[in-house]
Amino acid sequence: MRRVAYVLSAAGQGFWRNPVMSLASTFTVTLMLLLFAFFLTTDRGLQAAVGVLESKVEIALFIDDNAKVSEVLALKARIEADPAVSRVDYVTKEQALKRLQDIADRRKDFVLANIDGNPLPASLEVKLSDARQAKRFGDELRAEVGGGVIADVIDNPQVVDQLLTITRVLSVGGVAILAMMLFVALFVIVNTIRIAVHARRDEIEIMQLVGASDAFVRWPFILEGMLVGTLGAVVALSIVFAAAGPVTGAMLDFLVTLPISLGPEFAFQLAASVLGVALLVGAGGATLSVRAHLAK
Amino acid sequence: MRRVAYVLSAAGQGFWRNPVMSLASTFTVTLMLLLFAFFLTTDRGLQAAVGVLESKVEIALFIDDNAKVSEVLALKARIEADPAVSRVDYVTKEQALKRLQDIADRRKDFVLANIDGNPLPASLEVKLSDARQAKRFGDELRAEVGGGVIADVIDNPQVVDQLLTITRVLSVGGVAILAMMLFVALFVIVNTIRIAVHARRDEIEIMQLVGASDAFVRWPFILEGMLVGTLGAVVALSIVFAAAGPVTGAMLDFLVTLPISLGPEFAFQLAASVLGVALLVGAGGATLSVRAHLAK
Amino acid sequence: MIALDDVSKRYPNGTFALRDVDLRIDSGDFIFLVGASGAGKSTLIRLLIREELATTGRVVVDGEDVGRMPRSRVHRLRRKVGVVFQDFKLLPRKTVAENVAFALIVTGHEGRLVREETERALSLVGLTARRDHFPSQLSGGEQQRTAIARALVNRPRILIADEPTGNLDPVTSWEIIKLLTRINDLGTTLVMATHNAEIVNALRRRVVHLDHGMVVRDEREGLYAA
Amino acid sequence: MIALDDVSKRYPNGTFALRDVDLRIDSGDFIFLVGASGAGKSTLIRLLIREELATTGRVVVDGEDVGRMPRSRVHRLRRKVGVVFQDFKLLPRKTVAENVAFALIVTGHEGRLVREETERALSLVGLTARRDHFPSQLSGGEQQRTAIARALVNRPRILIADEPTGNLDPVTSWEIIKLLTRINDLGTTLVMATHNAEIVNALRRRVVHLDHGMVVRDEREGLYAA
Ligand SMILES: Nc1ncnc2c1ncn2[C@@H]1O[C@H](COP(=O)(O)OP(=O)(O)OP(=O)(O)O)[C@@H](O)[C@H]1O
Ligand SMILES: Nc1ncnc2c1ncn2[C@@H]1O[C@H](COP(=O)(O)OP(=O)(O)OP(=O)(O)O)[C@@H](O)[C@H]1O
Ligand SMILES: [Mg+2]
Ligand SMILES: [Mg+2]
Repeated sequence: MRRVAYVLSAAGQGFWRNPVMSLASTFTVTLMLLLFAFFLTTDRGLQAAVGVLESKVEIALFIDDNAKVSEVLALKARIEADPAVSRVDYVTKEQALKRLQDIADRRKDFVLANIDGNPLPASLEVKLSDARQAKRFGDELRAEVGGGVIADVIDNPQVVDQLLTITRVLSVGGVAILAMMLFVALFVIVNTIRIAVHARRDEIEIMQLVGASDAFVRWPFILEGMLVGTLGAVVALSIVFAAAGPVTGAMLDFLVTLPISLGPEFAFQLAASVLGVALLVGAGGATLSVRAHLAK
Repeated sequence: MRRVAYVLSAAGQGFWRNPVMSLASTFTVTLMLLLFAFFLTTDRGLQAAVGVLESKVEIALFIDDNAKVSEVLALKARIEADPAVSRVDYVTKEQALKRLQDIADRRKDFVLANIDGNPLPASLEVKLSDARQAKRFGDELRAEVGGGVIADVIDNPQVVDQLLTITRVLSVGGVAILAMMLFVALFVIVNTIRIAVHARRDEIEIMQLVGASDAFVRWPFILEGMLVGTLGAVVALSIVFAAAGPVTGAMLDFLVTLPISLGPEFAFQLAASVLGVALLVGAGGATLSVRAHLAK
Repeated sequence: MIALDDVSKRYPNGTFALRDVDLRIDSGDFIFLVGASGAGKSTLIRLLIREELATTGRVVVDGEDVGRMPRSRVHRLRRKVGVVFQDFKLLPRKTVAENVAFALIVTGHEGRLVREETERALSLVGLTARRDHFPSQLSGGEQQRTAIARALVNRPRILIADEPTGNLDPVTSWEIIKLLTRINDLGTTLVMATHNAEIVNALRRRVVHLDHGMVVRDEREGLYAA
Repeated sequence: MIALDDVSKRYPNGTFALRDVDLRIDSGDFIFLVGASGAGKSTLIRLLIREELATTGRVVVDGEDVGRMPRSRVHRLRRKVGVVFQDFKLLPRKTVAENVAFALIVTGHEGRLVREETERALSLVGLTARRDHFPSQLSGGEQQRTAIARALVNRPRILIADEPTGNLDPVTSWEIIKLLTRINDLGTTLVMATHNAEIVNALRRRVVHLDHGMVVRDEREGLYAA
């Protein structure tokens, strides 16, 4: 017990009796954690945006006029069972004609001549949950064209392709940036603590000369590193949560067509990961640097 | 002359006789500069992508069948004079019909009945250089509908709206991130150098006690800071330029629909800004921290 | 208790600080280490607590071969040996009392005992009034006395003092020497490197004289100079 | 040359280090500052070079009021005064030669002159062989001699030495004292804080005795103790 009390008070002393160094380290840690939180949040936001965009990917299956209702329903059930599919809608011949007329009414470049009967086929409109499966899915069904049920398969047009390219870049890029940021943040924090410990190598040496074991020397430094990490995390999270409200508001105004918002569950995850990273890196950085001095 | 030689050699000594500290600082500076270069490049890339995407924004004006050729040409000239417009194409009635037939051939959901004559109007297709002007521009022309020349104004559909939202977010966000990164990078570098100088406050004090003027104490530290900055910049730029080839290749593979590449001019700008930032911050950080110790 | 067998020490930069030193110090001995500046006194002391390793030869302290000892046992050796360092080696961010208490805390002592023993050691060297000063707030002699208090606070079996009176006035010096003599009388082995001829000549204890790293004289009841 | 008028020094933590000190030192004087550990000798020296400011009273060095001097002139004062600090204050990342040369370089000297004067000072204190060592590679006495060499290398008009022989053997001590006496004979004002009674008694110069921050004795041709 007393031992623990000693280690804690020694860590506190180390921090407070060297305020310039400790506060500079804490500030650096805060900034790196802010960056980390920022990218974690952006990455989540991007993933959500990618989800929204990808859910718009659609494939249309035209149904042979001679297909039986039971065949169509079986096809629908089969498609619905595919894990890449999020939703299937049946569009009757009448609905299709109505749509065409609506389009023609809105766009002057299509003029419908008098139509005898209904030349349009019925269709199944498939929304995919995973846009990257679109090609595989379309190809599979296209193989069935002419089999008596599916008359044709139409993929979404090229604009969606562009959307997908962008979202894919964003999401892969987001993960890459996140990984890079994580590495940079960790490294900078470790480096900062290493410099701070290095500046106190004389102290470490004296402690050893007076008979302190390695563990005895190491623990106060490790705790001090964790203290720096924790303080940094607390400051960073305070800033993040204070800024969250206004920023989300501004984003929602801005992103009317892509309404994304991250819930309280994410806030908790964010706080936990920032704190976890801070503690781990604070303790790890201090351990590494003290060890380097102890080994000698 | 000798004075300069002394300052230079003292700066070099300060760096090399304290290698752990100097290398840790240099490494931190390198990482922050890498981040800075990365965001500068990303920001440029995003701006280019936004340009590409925005150039796709189009507005179609349908021409009244009774309009005179001179009126149409006057309208075209007027539109071309608008600074938001990048290009105007005249599409004749025949070209429009041909297009409709092409679409009908590709899409089974449009069936063209026998057409008597050509019901399609001629049109002007306007490409905007500044997509944010699309609404203003469209509204202005829409006010002229029914005036004998313009039969109707059609904006691009909602998919382009989404594209625009994304690109706008990316470009505003890019600038915001760039500013934030710059701040963080500068601050971390200043902090690192401050810690390194703080660790040597005893040296500064001794120099002063032996009769060194403030300037005499300050200059070697400032130069040492610049040395750290320069080394960091050189390492960071080496990494950036070594990685540039492969990364650009991968990006081009990936971004087939958005071919963006940054030229040698940008490489020069990048190198200049990274080096400039490094020198400024190295010198500034050292000056600030030495001054803090001198003032006492 | 302490034995050096044919010990030489060459520092990495090439300086020979000790050459073929043979020395045997029995439990309870009181020995003065004398010699000109740079003769190797501090180096010899560093070898005893493995602050440095001998280049050749064997250093034995309390039955253990100091050079062959695994790193993980070094701190135990150092706890048995109280050292007053020539440059004091005080922890700059701990107060006088904390510096002294530190030597007790590292050995696992706690609470009241630490406080009591610390106060006892501080009053022995006359520093009770300075207990809450930081080293930078002490005079040279006060720093030296803090180092002395730390070295003896945990009643080590071996006490080594490297020039412990260099910053003390004669009166205080004599008080410290009387204190060390008393501690030696109670059985503690004492090694003291010093330039203080007056003290050496007055006490007439064993004198080991180093010159350029070699033992040139080893006398019972010796004088500072031959 | 040096005048203290009714000077008191109270450190921020409340310790009174000097009380109502009046002292006048003429150009070319040689004065010993004696007194027990903690009496205020080093504090008095710190006031002379404005390492600390007097709490009350006036300190005049070479005609200038040290306490009122603008910060930008302090370095000029310090160049006129060579100081051997009690804790040496060597630059850890400069070699012996570089440490000594530093005192010349700050005054704007350059090149060959710096090298020659540095070697002269090093040979005066007997450290030529150690010129390329770093302070951490020196014995205590060698560090002290480096500090002495640095203090006298630019032939200052005032030389202040705080316990300059604390880590030196008697022979080396006497050589240093003879050196300082010679320098004083050439006109340099000399202030030396010391605990070395033998030297004070042998030289019989002016002795200023401090006790708890007060001047209790000021004798021409004095002895270490009254
Ligand atoms: N920075 C400081 N803050 C607080 N008290 C101090 C400070 N420096 C010195 N003191 C106190 O002032 C008193 C005088 O100190 P000073 O160093 O002048 O003594 P000294 O005569 O040089 O002693 P010694 O012979 O031991 O070197 C001492 O009691 C010391 O504790
Ligand atoms: N770390 C080191 N690296 C290189 N040489 C060293 C080192 N430490 C000491 N020396 C050299 O070894 C020699 C002996 O040094 P030591 O400190 O043992 O002398 P000493 O007898 O204690 O002298 P003093 O009385 O001046 O303290 C000296 O010449 C010194 O220059
Ligand atoms: Mg020694
Ligand atoms: Mg003193």
